[in-house]
Amino acid sequence: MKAYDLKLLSNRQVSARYWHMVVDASAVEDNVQPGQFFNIRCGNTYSPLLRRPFSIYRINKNTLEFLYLVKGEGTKKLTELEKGETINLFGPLGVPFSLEKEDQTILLLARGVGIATLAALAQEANEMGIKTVAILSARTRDDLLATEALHSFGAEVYKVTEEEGTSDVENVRQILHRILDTHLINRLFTCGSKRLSVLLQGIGKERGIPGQIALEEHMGCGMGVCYACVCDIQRSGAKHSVKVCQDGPVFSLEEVVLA
Amino acid sequence: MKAYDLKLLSNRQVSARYWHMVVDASAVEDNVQPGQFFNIRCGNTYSPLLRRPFSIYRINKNTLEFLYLVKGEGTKKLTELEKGETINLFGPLGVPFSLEKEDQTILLLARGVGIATLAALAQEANEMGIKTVAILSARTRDDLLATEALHSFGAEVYKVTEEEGTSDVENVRQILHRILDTHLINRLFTCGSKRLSVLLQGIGKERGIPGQIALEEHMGCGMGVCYACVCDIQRSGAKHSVKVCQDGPVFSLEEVVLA
Amino acid sequence: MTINEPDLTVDIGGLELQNPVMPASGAFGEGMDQVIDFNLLGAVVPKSITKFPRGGNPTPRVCETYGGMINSIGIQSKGIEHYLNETLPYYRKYQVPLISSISAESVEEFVEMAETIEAVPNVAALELNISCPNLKDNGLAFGMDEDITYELVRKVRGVTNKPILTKLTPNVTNIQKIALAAENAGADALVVANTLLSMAIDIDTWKPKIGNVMGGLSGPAVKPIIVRQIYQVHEVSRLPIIGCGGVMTADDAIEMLLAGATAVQVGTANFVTPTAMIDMIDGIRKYMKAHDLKRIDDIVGKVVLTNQKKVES
Amino acid sequence: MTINEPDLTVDIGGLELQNPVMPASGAFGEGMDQVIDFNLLGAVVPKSITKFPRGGNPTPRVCETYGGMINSIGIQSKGIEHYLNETLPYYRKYQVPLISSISAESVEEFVEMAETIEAVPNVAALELNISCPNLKDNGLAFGMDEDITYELVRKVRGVTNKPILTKLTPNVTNIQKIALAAENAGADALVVANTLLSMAIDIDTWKPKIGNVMGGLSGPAVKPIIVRQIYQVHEVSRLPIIGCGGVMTADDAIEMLLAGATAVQVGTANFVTPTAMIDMIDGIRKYMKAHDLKRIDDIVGKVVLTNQKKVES
Ligand SMILES: Cc1cc2nc3c(=O)[nH]c(=O)nc-3n(C[C@H](O)[C@H](O)[C@H](O)COP(=O)(O)OP(=O)(O)OC[C@H]3O[C@@H](n4cnc5c(N)ncnc54)[C@H](O)[C@@H]3O)c2cc1C
Ligand SMILES: Cc1cc2nc3c(=O)[nH]c(=O)nc-3n(C[C@H](O)[C@H](O)[C@H](O)COP(=O)(O)OP(=O)(O)OC[C@H]3O[C@@H](n4cnc5c(N)ncnc54)[C@H](O)[C@@H]3O)c2cc1C
Ligand SMILES: Cc1cc2nc3c(=O)[nH]c(=O)nc-3n(C[C@H](O)[C@H](O)[C@H](O)COP(=O)(O)O)c2cc1C
Ligand SMILES: Cc1cc2nc3c(=O)[nH]c(=O)nc-3n(C[C@H](O)[C@H](O)[C@H](O)COP(=O)(O)O)c2cc1C
Ligand code: FES
Ligand code: FES
Repeated sequence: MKAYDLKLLSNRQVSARYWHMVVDASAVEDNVQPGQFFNIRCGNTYSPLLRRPFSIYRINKNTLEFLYLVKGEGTKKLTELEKGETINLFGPLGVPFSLEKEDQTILLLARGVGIATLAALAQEANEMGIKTVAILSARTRDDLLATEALHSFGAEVYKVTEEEGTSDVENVRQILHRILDTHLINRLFTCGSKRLSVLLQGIGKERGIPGQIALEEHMGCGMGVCYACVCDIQRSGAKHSVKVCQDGPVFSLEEVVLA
Repeated sequence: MKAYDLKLLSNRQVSARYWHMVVDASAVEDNVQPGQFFNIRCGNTYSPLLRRPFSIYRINKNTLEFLYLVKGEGTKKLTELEKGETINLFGPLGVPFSLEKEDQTILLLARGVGIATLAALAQEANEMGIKTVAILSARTRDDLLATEALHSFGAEVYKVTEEEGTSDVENVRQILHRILDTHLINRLFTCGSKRLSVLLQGIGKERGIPGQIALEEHMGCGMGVCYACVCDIQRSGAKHSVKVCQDGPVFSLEEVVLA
Repeated sequence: MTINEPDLTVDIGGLELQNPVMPASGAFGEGMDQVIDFNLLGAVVPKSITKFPRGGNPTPRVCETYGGMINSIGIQSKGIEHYLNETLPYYRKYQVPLISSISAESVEEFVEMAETIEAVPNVAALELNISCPNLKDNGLAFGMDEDITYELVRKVRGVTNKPILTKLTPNVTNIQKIALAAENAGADALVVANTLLSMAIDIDTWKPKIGNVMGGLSGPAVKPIIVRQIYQVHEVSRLPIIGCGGVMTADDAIEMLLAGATAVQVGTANFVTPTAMIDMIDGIRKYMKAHDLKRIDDIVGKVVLTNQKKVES
Repeated sequence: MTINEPDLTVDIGGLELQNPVMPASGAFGEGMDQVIDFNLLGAVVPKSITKFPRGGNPTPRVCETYGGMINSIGIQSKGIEHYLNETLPYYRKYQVPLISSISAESVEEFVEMAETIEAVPNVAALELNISCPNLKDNGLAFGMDEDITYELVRKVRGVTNKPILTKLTPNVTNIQKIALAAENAGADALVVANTLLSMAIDIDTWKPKIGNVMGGLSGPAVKPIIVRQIYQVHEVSRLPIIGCGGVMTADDAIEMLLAGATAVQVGTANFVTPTAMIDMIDGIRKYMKAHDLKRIDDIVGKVVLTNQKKVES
């Protein structure tokens, strides 16, 4: 991990609420892996003061891509940055997803910006010859951004949205069971929705399929020193406090406490 | 006075330390006069928080011009604004210079940014058929910005600079006396230097020539409510506290206390 | 279809205001009448007045810090005579209530000034500025002491029937105690709060950026401290609170109302945006419509603490 | 031609530091060793430790305000056992002094912890965190009371020969009195100061932005308040002061030195710029060269007050 001043190669709006950003990452020394994130300085003033964490959306040879939802002051400032400008990214941070060579097929359940986080994993799975089945959930069809990217990684994609009235938990449960009944899924991955994570955690337990989840929490330092970003893990019968930025953001789906 | 959102028609560097800005002033309802100023918001964040006061450098039919020295955060932010962007100017504020129809020749003694303040006066004098003799003082020749503008107003211009070793008070005193000996000067005007103002105040008293001075002080409100910008005036034997933003920035040179 | 306009009126210790937005003393004055219509405000609050004329402090009297400004004006004042003869008559043309902020050097002087003003019909309420950092005493102010606050308010209460607003200082260990002292002594409302005693030094000249060395911090930087103090005072006192410190927008005003304020005072924002108070009143109205809120009371102190497991710090 | 490098060393109550820049407790930790070389710092200060393991407060534990951040972590801690067995041994590989910040629920617990740490050779000094806003008592802290501060420091003094740094809270009416209480009780240095108790409310959800309702404000917004407190403490106390609160750059550090600090602690800046402390040390060195200053002492408390006519406020 390191704070890098990287050149913005592109930063453009891709839907009503989402933007896509590409930076020149040739200076990044560390190996960047799916599930990890960068803590990004949005502008160069003290307003916003804190960095904002963003998952890596796509990892390429000399570039990194991020997909972000415009939410508040920080992400708004990000949209103001233009191609050619410099942006300060601190990372890569956190524990990545882990795939096993033996995995044949994995299932991704992503909602909203969680799609960005899981897209990088689908890319890696594809490179490892692992097949991906993905359920993407979003408010509108317009927000289902990474569909094409996922298709290009050979993923089988199911889409549900509020707009179409298909994104309720009950419907997702049925789709999940249908997939699990018809595919031999080795590993589950989820990101972006508490309700869907609870659902997947339950089904994973029922069916004995291990899973991983990428969590979000408000962060101070992003490097494990401030204890801002804690959550609870249930392990060997006891609750443990862990840090999302350092011990995560990827945790075992079985262990995470989704209270 | 009013806070106007005006369009920036031009904002460019004119020397190592100075910038020149032109705004579309067709929306400005009030009559703008030399010596008055606008309190300008530098950017649209709370950093800098307070507005910055700038004299009007040139008053044209539909535009206003400002000449500013890049000093600290506020003026630095100003330089970042680009043509076509909107800038918020509060004004016109303060009491202007006053010329009398009977005046035949006036003398301006300006130093640094004070040149900007007095340039608008030379313009008005020219329009009223009054001749201007100006002594301009600056650190470098590069900083003697309005010379051409003054020439175009028919002014007789004397220039002194540190660079050339001609700007010491003694030399300016000699130039002043030479001018006053050879011209019939009706009124003295000064801005931009405490030392030179003290000099001119003395000579004005000696020779019984009335004068006016434009003062600077750190401001809060710019509209006479906060009492940040006070200075002292000596009138009928007693000291009075006055507000630079409202009672000034132009004061009688005889009355101002230059302690 | 008639849209029900929300009701913005508030009651400050018996004083009915048409809306909860008024200027903070010292950051408002006659000069502003060219920029905003005073009749649209909840109230007008001229600069704190002292008994005798005062010259105020050396310049520079203001400087900037990140997201804030420090001021040390020193309550420059033309004295109460001038106030009675010039300032108050000027405001007679406006229909909104006028609140007189008074500042004094001793309890007795406060009482004397309150008595003088009691006789003036167009003063709707008194604001006791017991909170200006008093540099004579290393920044100490009357409002830093519970007992003095009690005594001062009690004695003023004895000579006036006008509502008494007590303006607290934020520079205290326990603002709840001071608030209760003022309440028990008979104050009708509390202004929370004045400026935070501060200092800035120019690292080129090594001089303080304020002529008087220290001064009071205001502006966006202080808002979270003031919101906390409003919340704390609202926890213990039944008096209406006027939030003051860093209110720049309608959103800031609403945050203070949620914390427990019934109204807000606006200072620094007037310098940044001369129409800030008017914009704020519009903004509050829009917010109430959007959230289907009928009265200001539907917001006051309504911060939601349920589901908030209070864990020891 | 050899350029005379300025001497950045400082003496903090007998503790010699190679430069005046160290981390603020709670905003620094082992994870940062990948970003900066700890051996370049004046000292290392791990997060405040408590006697027993503590879970800390509900999330969100941090939020932003204009130019600042509020935190209410709740001193999540693995307890002193873990500290002795894991944390301190980790730091053994560094040559710079380690300052142990301790936090406790009672005077006795402070004493007990100080005794335990007294026995550890690689702890160079103790920092008493008597200032964390203690929400059990509505934000009150040990450091808000002169007598408790005196008693606490006195008792700790009785059990340790290590330099005692007392970290004051800024949330007090009179920081000079608390500083003197600590000095008289035997403290060797004062950290001025901890965070300012604050609150922020989300006007969409009406919930506090901090899980624990209130928290401590840090960052650029608070600097002018802290500079003032450093100046005030320096006026009355002979102890070295470590300035803390809003130091983001070398310029901020120098401003605090001018006000009277001998060193600074850096918290929030580490989150914004992980290399902030190293940049700051370089910046101070450059400033000293540019101004031909030989030693840090040439800056400490050197704010220029002459020509500053002190007029009553
Ligand atoms: C590990 C991780 C990976 C993430 N990856 C992505 C991504 O790839 N794309 C994307 O659009 N978003 C992602 N997020 C969420 C993103 O960090 C927030 O949306 C962003 O910080 C909002 O900043 P803001 O200033 O626009 O919004 P505001 O709401 O104004 O932010 C205010 C404060 O709250 C914090 N905050 C707000 N929402 C969140 C959140 N969901 N998680 C953590 N902190 C939050 C901000 O960091 C900031 O400190 C990720 C979050 C985490 C923790
Ligand atoms: C009536 C008046 C007219 C002026 N006209 C011009 C002009 O035409 N061109 C020009 O270049 N400058 C002019 N100035 C000075 C100009 O206002 C300052 O240079 C400017 O405010 C500096 O801002 P900054 O943020 O760049 O500098 P900083 O030094 O960072 O400013 C910090 C603070 O100090 C105040 N300040 C600093 N210097 C001055 C000063 N000399 N006078 C008043 N406040 C100051 C700023 O307003 C700000 O609040 C005028 C000042 C006044 C009072
Ligand atoms: C320039 C200036 C002058 C002030 N003068 C007074 C005053 O005379 N009396 C008073 O009670 N408060 C005075 N204050 C404090 C304000 O009334 C208000 O409490 C403070 O500025 C915080 O509010 P703000 O952040 O909205 O500015 C003054 C503030 C400023 C900025
Ligand atoms: C996330 C966080 C955690 C903190 N934890 C502690 C702590 O455990 N003990 C302590 O004495 N101060 C703690 N502080 C306060 C800092 O040490 C410091 O006093 C404060 O942040 C002001 O400095 P800054 O503006 O440089 O951040 C913490 C601050 C932050 C931001
Ligand atoms: S954000 Fe600081 S520990 Fe995770
Ligand atoms: S700047 Fe406020 S009175 Fe002049």
